[in-house]
Amino acid sequence: MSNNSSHITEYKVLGRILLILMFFTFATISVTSFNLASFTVTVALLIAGIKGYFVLSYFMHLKYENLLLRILVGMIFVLFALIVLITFIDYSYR
Amino acid sequence: MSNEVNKIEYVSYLEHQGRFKGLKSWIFATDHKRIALLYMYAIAAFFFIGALLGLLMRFELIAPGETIMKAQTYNGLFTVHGVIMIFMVVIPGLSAVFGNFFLPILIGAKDVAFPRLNLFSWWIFVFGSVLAVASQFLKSGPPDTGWTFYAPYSTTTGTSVIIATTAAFILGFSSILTGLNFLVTVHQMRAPGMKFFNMPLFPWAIYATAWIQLLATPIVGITLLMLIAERLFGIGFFDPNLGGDPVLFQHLFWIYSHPAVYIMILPAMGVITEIVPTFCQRKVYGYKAIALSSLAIAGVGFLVWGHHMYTSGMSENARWFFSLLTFIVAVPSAIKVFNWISTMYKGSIDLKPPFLFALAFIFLFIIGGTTGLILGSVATNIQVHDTSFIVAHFHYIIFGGMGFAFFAAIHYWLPKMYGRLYNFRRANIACIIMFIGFNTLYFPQFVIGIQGMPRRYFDYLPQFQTGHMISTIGGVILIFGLFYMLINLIKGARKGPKAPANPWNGSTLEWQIPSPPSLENFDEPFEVKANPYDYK
Amino acid sequence: MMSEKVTHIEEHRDDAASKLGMWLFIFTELLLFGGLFLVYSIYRAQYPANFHEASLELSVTIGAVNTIVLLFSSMTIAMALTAMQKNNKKLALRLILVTLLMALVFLVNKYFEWGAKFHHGLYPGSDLMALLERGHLLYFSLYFFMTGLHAFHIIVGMILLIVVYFKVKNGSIHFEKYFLLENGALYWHLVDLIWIFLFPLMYLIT
Amino acid sequence: MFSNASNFVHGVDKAFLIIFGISLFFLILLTTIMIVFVVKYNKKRHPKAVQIKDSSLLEFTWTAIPMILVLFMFYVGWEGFLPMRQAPADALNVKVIGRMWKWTFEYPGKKQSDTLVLPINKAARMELFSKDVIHGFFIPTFRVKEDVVPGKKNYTWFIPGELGDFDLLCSAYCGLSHSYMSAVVRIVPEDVFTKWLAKLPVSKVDENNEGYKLVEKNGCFSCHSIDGAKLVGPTFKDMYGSSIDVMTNGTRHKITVDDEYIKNSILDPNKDVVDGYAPGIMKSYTGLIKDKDIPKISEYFKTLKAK
Ligand code: HEA
Ligand code: HEA
Ligand code: HEC
Ligand code: CUA
Ligand SMILES: [Cu+2]
Repeated sequence: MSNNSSHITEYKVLGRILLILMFFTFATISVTSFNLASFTVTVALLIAGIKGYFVLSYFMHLKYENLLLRILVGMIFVLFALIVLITFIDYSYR
Repeated sequence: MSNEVNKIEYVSYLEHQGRFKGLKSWIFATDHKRIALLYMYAIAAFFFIGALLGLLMRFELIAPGETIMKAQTYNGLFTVHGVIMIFMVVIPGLSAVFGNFFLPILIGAKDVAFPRLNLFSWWIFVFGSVLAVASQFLKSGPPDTGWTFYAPYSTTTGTSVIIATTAAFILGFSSILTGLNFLVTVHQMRAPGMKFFNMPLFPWAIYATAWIQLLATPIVGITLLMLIAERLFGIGFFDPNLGGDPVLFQHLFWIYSHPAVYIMILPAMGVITEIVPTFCQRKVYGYKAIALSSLAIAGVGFLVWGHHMYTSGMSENARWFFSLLTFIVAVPSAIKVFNWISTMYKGSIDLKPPFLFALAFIFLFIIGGTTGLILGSVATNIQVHDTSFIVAHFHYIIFGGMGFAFFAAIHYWLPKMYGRLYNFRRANIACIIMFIGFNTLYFPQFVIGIQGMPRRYFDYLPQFQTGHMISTIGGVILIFGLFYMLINLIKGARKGPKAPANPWNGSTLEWQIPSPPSLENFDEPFEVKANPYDYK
Repeated sequence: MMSEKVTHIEEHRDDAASKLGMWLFIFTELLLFGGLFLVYSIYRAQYPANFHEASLELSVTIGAVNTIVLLFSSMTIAMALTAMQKNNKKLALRLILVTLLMALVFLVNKYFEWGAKFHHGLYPGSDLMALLERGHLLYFSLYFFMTGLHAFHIIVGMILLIVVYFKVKNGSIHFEKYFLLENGALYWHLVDLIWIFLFPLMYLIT
Repeated sequence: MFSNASNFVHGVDKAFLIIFGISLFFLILLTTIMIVFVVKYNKKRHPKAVQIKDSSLLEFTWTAIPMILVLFMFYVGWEGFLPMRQAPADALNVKVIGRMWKWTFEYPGKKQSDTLVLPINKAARMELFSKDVIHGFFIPTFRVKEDVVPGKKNYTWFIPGELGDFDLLCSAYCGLSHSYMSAVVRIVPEDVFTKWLAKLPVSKVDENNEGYKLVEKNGCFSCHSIDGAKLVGPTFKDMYGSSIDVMTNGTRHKITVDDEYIKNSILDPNKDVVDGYAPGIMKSYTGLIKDKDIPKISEYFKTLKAK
């Protein structure tokens, strides 16, 4: 009857996700304390991206949502990335 | 009562008795049709105010020198004129009025997904609008920045910029909520069995528009918030004195405001796409091409904002990039025009008022659109940027495009909305007068623009006087047409002859239900057809 | 296949619709912050050295603690949803409370962090701010604005969760109809998500 | 065919002609087709509509042709624009200073002029500076326009090709007297230019006075004169110590100009508004001028009193 074919995420899974997230948090802190020059931003953002992926997929149940919504969420990030990139076409060539 | 369970008696939404009576039954209505009318009345009122300000500007410009007002007043006028017209008239315009009324009907739903949110959006809209109009009368004087609020002028001028930007922020919120509501409606409320490609094209246009509303508006929201914070707390973002970068403001502003112009025009194109087939008695030509071109415009439209900034000192690479994309986004518009005209081929054309307005729309839109190409090309933009050529371009495409589409829509759907007909001959005459007035008003501005008449000029060099004078005369003609049309419409809506359910022999879903519709639109079950233009 | 008859008034598809609505709303929030991240990245690219120096003013420890607090609260609210789905009302209520508590901890931390800055005369519009180098000035402007806006979202999220708490308590959210809790949780995760990006960008600049 | 007012006219006007040409072609073509259809397939003459199937080939054609045309138009526009960003290295450098609502042109050697005088047929490079808000450096006849953005370096250049006077306008909206922010561009033969430049006096400013520096830096002189002329705001000459009428919340009263009043006028100019002037024109300088600097300005105003 109810059409949200709800997936129930077990407590255990959630707990494990938290551990992963914590691990990555410490990873960023320790990575950025070394000086990897211009790579640090990239690494920091990459790690933040991975963390974001876990939050979106498990905490926000995106993994179990329909394909459409998953595509839409992806598109938002792509759109934002495009906007930033295009703005940089101006700023990096001045 | 008990033996009437299966037989629902027809009561039009205009007469339906809900929880409230009188005025309250309107301003607290959650019925999408009543909300649509609420929007229409509010927008018409603001349109009237905005247009009056426009006319005052025209009288000021009839001759060089100070004619009827001071420079400061003039600067306030075009700002408030721009803010009212953009944020309060054309951005909500078609989607909030006709989208609200006909989107649910055309997809076979009884209302939008969140009726109460819908009402809430209207209230926010009214609140924001009142604030915007109030900024005109506050002690520190009307805001004088232009509707673009460019920093650092806007962060330093002494006028009530904060109120105006707050108003724009609130209006943006209303726009987001409307867009959100329509998106969910289209995704969740389609009649069972109706697929996306079984929807008529007006819902498609509204759907594409709603995406822009949802995704672009937050950016201007945050930009205006930053501006407000800069003025209130001296947080530096855009004012070079506080460390900021004024050009970045322009980027952020246009990241929203360019897509916003497609918020204005997409529903207008949707309306035309409904009207043309009906009065040609043909199925629309190139259904898929039109549907997909709406999405293409919405998508690519996000990436061309920089064409408003060619002279701002952007890098050369950015200039060619934006120019190229601007030209590419013009193509889907061209596709639509070609499909409309092909729909007329071998049709059986009935020159009723909605169709006449639609023809005027196509003509004016071509002029507005192709002058957009002049602007999109970097070399020519250098000459006409910030001149009255721009003013002419966007009045052609906004007023000539979206405005005439609005008029077409009201003439098309008024019989359904009020259940009455207006006088066709008078409506046609009004259309012709407005068409003439419109061209007289704005065409000269192209000419003086190329010759170098800057915009936002309170006073000007004598060589531009002829152009300005013709233009003002055109404004007066236009007003006569507008009033003539308005009176005819009001008379029709109140006392006109009763309209049948399907006065135009139309083939979309809304003509299958009585005029005016009942509260829940569909009292009788209907069958979903594969082709949305097959309901007859 | 096209001829399903549509009977009068279809049943309300509340939950699916409101979940989609919530997601769309989250999109707008993401782009709202997106605008700020854009400004941030432009200025950071222009004044990398200044941004690095200025970021040293912030305590990585406080930032890290707050990150963990938020991550933890994100988990507890997700668990509250699981509890609700399993019809364990009592546990759900407790977990919501824990989440709220974590939110409070976050805010208190933030309060001390901001307070220390104010104490040193570092706040928007202060004389000290005006003397700073351009890049420093921009960094702190962004810092106050972004974390301020984020804190505002925390407060909104808390209000939302308090409402949800009472709705669970009085039974209007129950194990067959819990989309309000689900939406509240979604919003809370959004707040967390934004912080995940704010933290390295504000605190860990080299 | 094209005027020779500057070296850009050719490229720009060519782009105009080509784009207008294509536009006009489509406008006339499509309008004619529309009218023909409306007449030919009118209900009376053509009572039964004929349904026609969509054709992918047709859709493809009218996507491809405009696509080619727009790419062509883009190219023409870009070609006309490109030289505008390629200033030759030996160009004459002129610093253009835009401030509310006046243009000043500074030639090498700190020589300032209100008229932009340039030698014919010689490349001139304009370094654009703004003292306050964004202005637009616009010479219509030359097809030259570039924004003057505060806090950013920007430039434009051109080679004037005709003798005479031309209008220089401010194209970017910059407040009250935006429409009066114009200047004259005078193109003269090379020898005339050299003589003129030699005679142009080096700008002399009372550079030692602290107060003067502040007033100059904040652009007060665009609205206030020191010679008694009434510009946008009242003159500073003889202002200090005089007694004037001001409006406060709509009521008129007399006030003596002293240190306190000057401080208020700078930080909250719209509270007491000098009679005869509109409120909202002068902005508050809170945050821009520091409190401790205001007495210096007062001191400077004292020096403007007639002895
Ligand atoms: C409804 C609103 C609307 C719409 C739809 C458009 C549509 C377009 N606009 Fe316009 N524009 C505005 C509203 C709008 N504009 C406003 C308000 C401003 C000024 C803002 C301000 O500064 O205050 C502005 C300013 C503006 C500028 C900046 C000018 C400047 O300040 O320097 C530019 C530059 O590229 C531009 C370009 C275009 C283009 C290329 C299109 C295209 O989408 C047009 C596409 C349409 C067609 C091309 C016509 C149909 C096609 C044919 C007839 C077939 C033939 C065509 C081909 C062969 C391609 N517009
Ligand atoms: C929807 C958009 C819209 C519309 C319809 C109009 C309509 C008009 N505008 Fe427009 N205008 C803008 C949007 C619009 N404008 C914007 C965005 C700007 C830029 C601002 C800026 O620079 O910041 C601008 C700027 C602008 C300028 C340039 C100012 C300058 O740069 O110096 C001028 C000058 O002539 C002008 C004049 C007019 C005139 C005479 C009308 C007339 O067409 C109006 C005549 C109509 C009437 C008087 C109608 C009376 C009303 C009724 C009878 C009610 C009917 C209601 C219903 C049927 C619903 N406008
Ligand atoms: C945009 C134009 C403008 C600028 C720039 C401007 N002023 Fe004014 N000023 C005015 C106007 C108009 C008035 C009269 C109305 C009023 O009192 O607000 C005025 C009034 C004053 C008065 C009171 C004059 C009197 O006769 O009593 C003082 C003092 C003053 N300004 C100082 C300054 C200083 C110092 C600056 C620069 C830091 C400055 N102004 C910049 C427009 C300007
Ligand atoms: Cu200076 Cu307009
Ligand atoms: Cu645009």
